[in-house]
Amino acid sequence: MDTRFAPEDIAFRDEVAEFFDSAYDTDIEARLSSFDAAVFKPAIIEWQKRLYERGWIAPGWPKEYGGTGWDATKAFIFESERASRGIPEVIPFGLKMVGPVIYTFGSDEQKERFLPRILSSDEWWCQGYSEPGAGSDLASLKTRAVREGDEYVVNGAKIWTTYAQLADWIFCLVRTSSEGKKQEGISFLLIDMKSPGIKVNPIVSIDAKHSLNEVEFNDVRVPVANRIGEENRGWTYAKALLAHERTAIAGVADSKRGVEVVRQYASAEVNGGTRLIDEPLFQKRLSDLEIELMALEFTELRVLASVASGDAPGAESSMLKIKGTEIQQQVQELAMEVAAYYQGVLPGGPEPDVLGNSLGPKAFKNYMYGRAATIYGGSNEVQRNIIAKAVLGL
Amino acid sequence: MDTRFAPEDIAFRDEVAEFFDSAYDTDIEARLSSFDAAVFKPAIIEWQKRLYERGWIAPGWPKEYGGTGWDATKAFIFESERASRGIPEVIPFGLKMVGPVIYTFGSDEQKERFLPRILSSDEWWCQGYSEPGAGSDLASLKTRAVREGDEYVVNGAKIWTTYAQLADWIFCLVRTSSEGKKQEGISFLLIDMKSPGIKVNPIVSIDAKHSLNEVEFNDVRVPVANRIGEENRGWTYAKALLAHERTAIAGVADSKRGVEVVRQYASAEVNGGTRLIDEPLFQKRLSDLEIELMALEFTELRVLASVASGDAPGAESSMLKIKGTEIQQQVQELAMEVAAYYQGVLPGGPEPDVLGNSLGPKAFKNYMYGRAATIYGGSNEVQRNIIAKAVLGL
Amino acid sequence: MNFDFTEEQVMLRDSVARYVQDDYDWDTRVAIANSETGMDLTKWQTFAELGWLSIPFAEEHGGFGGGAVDVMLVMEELGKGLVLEPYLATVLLYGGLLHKGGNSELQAAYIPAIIDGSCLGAFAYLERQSRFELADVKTTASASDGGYMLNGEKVVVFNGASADQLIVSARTSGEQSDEHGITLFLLPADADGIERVSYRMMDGQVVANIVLKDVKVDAGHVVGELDNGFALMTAVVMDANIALSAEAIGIMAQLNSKTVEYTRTREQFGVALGKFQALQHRMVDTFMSYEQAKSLLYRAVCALTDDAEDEVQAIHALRVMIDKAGKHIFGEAIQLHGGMGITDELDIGHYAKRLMMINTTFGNGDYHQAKFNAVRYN
Amino acid sequence: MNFDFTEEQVMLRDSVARYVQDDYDWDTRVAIANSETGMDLTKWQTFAELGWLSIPFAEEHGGFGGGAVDVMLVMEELGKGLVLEPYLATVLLYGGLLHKGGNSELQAAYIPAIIDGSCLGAFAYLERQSRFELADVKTTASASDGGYMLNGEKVVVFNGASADQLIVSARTSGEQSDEHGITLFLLPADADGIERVSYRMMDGQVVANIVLKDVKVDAGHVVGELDNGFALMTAVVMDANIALSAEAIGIMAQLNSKTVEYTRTREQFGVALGKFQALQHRMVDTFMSYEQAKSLLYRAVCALTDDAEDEVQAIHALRVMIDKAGKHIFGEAIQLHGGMGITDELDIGHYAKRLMMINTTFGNGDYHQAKFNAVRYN
Repeated sequence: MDTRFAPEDIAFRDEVAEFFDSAYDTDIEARLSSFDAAVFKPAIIEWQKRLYERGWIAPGWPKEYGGTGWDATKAFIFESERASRGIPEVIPFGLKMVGPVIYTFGSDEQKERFLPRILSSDEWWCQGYSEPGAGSDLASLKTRAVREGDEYVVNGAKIWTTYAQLADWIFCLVRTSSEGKKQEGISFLLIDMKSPGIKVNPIVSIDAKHSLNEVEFNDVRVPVANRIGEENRGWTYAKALLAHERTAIAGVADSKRGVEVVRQYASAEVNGGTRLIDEPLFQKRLSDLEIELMALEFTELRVLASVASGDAPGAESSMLKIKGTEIQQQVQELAMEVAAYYQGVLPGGPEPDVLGNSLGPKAFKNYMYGRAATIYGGSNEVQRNIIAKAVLGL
Repeated sequence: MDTRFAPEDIAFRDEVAEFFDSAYDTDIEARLSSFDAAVFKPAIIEWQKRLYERGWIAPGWPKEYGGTGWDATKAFIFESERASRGIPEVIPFGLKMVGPVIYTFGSDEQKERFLPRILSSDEWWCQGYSEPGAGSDLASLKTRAVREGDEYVVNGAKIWTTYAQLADWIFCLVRTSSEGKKQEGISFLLIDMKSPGIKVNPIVSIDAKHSLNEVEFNDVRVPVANRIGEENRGWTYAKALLAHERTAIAGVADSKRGVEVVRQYASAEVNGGTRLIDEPLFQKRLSDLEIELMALEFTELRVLASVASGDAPGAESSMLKIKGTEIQQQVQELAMEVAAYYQGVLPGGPEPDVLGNSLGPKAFKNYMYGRAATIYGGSNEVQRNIIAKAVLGL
Repeated sequence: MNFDFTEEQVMLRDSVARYVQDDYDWDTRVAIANSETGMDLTKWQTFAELGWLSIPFAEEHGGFGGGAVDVMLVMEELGKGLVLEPYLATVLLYGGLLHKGGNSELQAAYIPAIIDGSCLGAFAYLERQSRFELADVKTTASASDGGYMLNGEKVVVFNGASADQLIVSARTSGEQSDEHGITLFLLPADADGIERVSYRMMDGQVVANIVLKDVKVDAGHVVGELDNGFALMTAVVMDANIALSAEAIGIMAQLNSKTVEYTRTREQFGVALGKFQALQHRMVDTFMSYEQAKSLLYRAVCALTDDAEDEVQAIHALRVMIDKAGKHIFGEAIQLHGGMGITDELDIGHYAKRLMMINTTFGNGDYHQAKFNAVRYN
Repeated sequence: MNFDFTEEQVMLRDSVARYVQDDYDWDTRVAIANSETGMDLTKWQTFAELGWLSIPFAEEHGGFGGGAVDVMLVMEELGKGLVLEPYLATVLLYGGLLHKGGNSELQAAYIPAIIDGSCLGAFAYLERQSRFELADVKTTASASDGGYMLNGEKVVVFNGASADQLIVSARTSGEQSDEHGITLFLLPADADGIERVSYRMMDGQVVANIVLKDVKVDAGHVVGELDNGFALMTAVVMDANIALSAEAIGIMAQLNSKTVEYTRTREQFGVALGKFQALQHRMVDTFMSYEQAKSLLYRAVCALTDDAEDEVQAIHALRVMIDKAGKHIFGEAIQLHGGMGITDELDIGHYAKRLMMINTTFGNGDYHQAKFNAVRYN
């Protein structure tokens, strides 16, 4: 048992730090944090291209497909260095979701067609899993794909699709058969968002912003060549991806950064002559959280180490998802407490110097949108069901 | 809306206080807190007789049967004055459980035979509801009573019977028919503990003491005249009693006393020069609890007020049971925290002056036996089911 | 000892409840929240006609002479509808200060205009640095020409954008955080030297930052005593804490019943959500949180009415519980509504946001718990 | 970075696990707990033969030269069996002080007797008034005849009743709570002037209060430096905190798996308890509590092994989590076992009691959280 970094790890850390410090400049930082898609979309692509050119866009991918081939330690170091600077994660739909499905289950043609443009961020992906009315019961999906010659004709609707309005492609679970269990008869399709018959309806979310959408499919024609793997086996491919997604969702490094921001503001915030960071009740709240986070960091490392030694991420990833999102929400809540009256200020209101506060709108946005974390990616209730069954055998 | 005491209530409070201050002397106090049944049983009877002679043994009973006829305010005052002095509650099995069943559903002969001796504490009662293997599923009981002429022949076993080893009588739910739903076919019997065929097997509980028992019935003959009400209707009588029991179980006044004891000890306990009562983390723990208790006190008053105005104690009593027992356990836990190392000292060990502490063994006993409160009287899980169904309509 | 309401109180409650149900439905509320001022003056006029604006004031000024119970009942029902009009700011804060502290000329001159709905008011107490400490006041009022000259800045002033009249806390002596030396001044919101920057908060209300530059106030417009404004504002804020808690209770009732209703009808895995035992038990817990919070509301109202010695403790305890129960209840409401819970379209998120604003107004849970601890254990 | 154990460590762990399973079954454990001394010396001798008593000591004294990982593995498995023999008191506290602070003569004279099982030891640090503060020492040691004379009282001394040798903290200078001025003394438990009152604790162990009246100790029996005993005892207690936490982790593992197993077989309302979703979710939560606590155990062990700068924080954090997770886990274990959970007969309650004793030893959760906060935020 040893958590010390080897000398080559330390050298790697320095290399990563150096890259981030120069590549993540104040210009890109400002554009990335804009609320305007016309500003942040090109900024995201530009930032991801910098990572791509450095060869670091896909730490989780195998080397042969353009991944880094890092071990768990290096991946951990990279994440820590990224998050500690407040650098946002890459948009996950291509790089963390559909990419691994394509290189694991896709045909050679699909790999050749799609993987390079995912890596280079030249194509923006979104995810079509959830459906109106289905909620956490993913497998009950009703969007139907009927085979006609070399094409499927797709009809139905997907919901909660993040950034569908910006995407070039969508990966979808669709029903190709209604026989057998509901998990059977599902296929995994890659669909061009420019296809006729696709309509994107915006959903304004609780943070008063538009990032979610409903995507309607009306007689959308999709080449059979865009199906991943076999017909009616899509659930299997999706499940492999879900465990992967849940591991990524723990967000330990980002929560650590969030705690750091809370600490900074709480050190500046004064109430009746006492700094907030010195208030015992605040300290308790903060250390309750920090201690859970210290634990979760090692829980994640333990899971990663076991994955690295060959185990597939199993039901343990459900734990990372539950604890990770709960802690994340608590960090966001604490930022709201620090912001006090200003927690209610909406993003896009007066500038901080006029307002008297810069934490408020940021805290509001993170907190509000963060409510979704315990709901999406398989709600935390569903994750608890998974653990009860798969780990506890109940 | 008014919670002030009227002048006659204040006079009543003084009267109660005066009685308790003189009747509850140090001699009876010491004997009541003994761990030895040979000491505490006569002490309990003696103490209850003092209440009886004062006319205050049965505040909840109607006047015609020997009750006090108090309104909710007077009952509240009486409870507060009792608990604030650390005076134990009366043994509930006769006075709070079977008594109300007898005066509500019993025959005139039964009322005449049993009620006076319950009031005078000349007969000690215990409760035969739970059965080995049945747990919270009370209605699944298997103890069977077969009619033979003017008698029932009872066979089976009851468990968790508090003080069965001290009791003269037991009230039992027994199965008299196996037709229909399991709630049907149950009868309510009063059984003399001296009947041939009754065997009491002690159960040592987690506090290392013997108060619980298993009671076996082997061909025990019970006169039909000892059945309450109709055959096969026992569940109805028992249910009425259960709601009553749950209201009584909230124990607000006793929890307030418990908090007071915690405060006293925490004011004397010093850690590194700081009194425990001044430690911010301890204060938070204590005030979390006190605030919940302040609320529960009014929740109970609200329920009592609605009962007084004619509503039967319904599913709200389940809430009093859940919150009351949860808070009670938290008070007991806090006492353990205050006792620190001494929390582990067993009752009956060295005297406090030798030991260095007087809180330890008391805290241990209360805490340990207190674990049962969320389990008995219908477990808190069952109470939550009741509220979900009866109050929320789920 | 009883928890009954008088016939008059029941009528008042039912009148507000009926109005909210019939004339303040969700679409109406959304339209008001999206309007420039975040309120509807015609609604306000109706409130006046229904007599709600007169409740806490003395009969000699045309008031209803109501007490804490009446205010509680009104606020609870307004909370159920997420009513946006500035009852707290105008009637309870601005009006409360005049009622409790104004001299008879000020009362006679300004209270009737509150009651008839012609004057909106605001209380400007918060400053950039003051967080939850009412005594942390840097705005100055210096004697000048037999009156005073005010300089400084107030932030997040509820109803600050629409108010016709302001009461402003300013320092007439003492150091930044001294309780002594604070004086309250009544002045028109369009007085010379006042600049307002307004912005909308998450709960739909429009607030303002107010900069005061050499603003003149004459000596007759001091509300309460010179240098002793702190006690007056504390008293009014303590009352407001109960009123805000009542509003929160109304909101929690809505969140709980809407969530139970949603899970009763919404199916997943072929079963209504409300049939899942794990969710049932969680909804029982939110039900109990609501009942416990309501009990402390009653306790605080009774303590205030009875002038009980534990009044201050009861109010701090109430605010601690409102914070705790509120977070518990809106957290579960959003979670159990799933994806729908995080849309702007559904009312759930808006109820949550109003609870969050309440929980930060006049101190959050930690603040009130620290005060409770200080009073009780020190 | 890896979480693997060496082959040697795996063998050690398996050896303890096998012993506990085969030779320390529940009936055996109950009999030992009910015996007068609350331990079994023949078992202890087996521990010696298996080499467990030698683990933390240097090879030059016949030790195994093991580290924190080895101790963790042993304690975790001992915890699973609720083993009563005084490993903590003799090997980790008494032995730990000698190992870390004894001069070479003392080490050579006393460590071999620990390793071969012939000497039981105890560390007498606690006093009536000291609660969790190691520096709160009123027992005095005054210079006398080239040695020292000890007077005072120590309470709740683990293994105090059976120990052959004691190490006692006493004040050689300074005031009651000063860290400076504390000296540790090694002395036979039957020295003249020592009186012991022994009593049994809830977890079955027999402890003692020890009164010292003019007890003579020669100068060569000072462990560590004169007046500087505090740093030494703190270092040993910090190690012991990790070891106790490992024991707690073993206990929690047992409680969780026994509870899951019970609910899988026990039926109510015609269904296995484990099929009720509300209970399933609660057992998932206890599972996660266990995993989180285990992670902090690993973190603290790694910090200790690596001599990391956040070692002290990691240990305090660990103890906070052990307290929290422990209460959560044993609380649910008792509750889900229903009536059976509150019997003395079932093992569940005994696991709970040992966790409770651990949670109060060297500071409870609040104590460690206050220390954590002080280190981290001040």
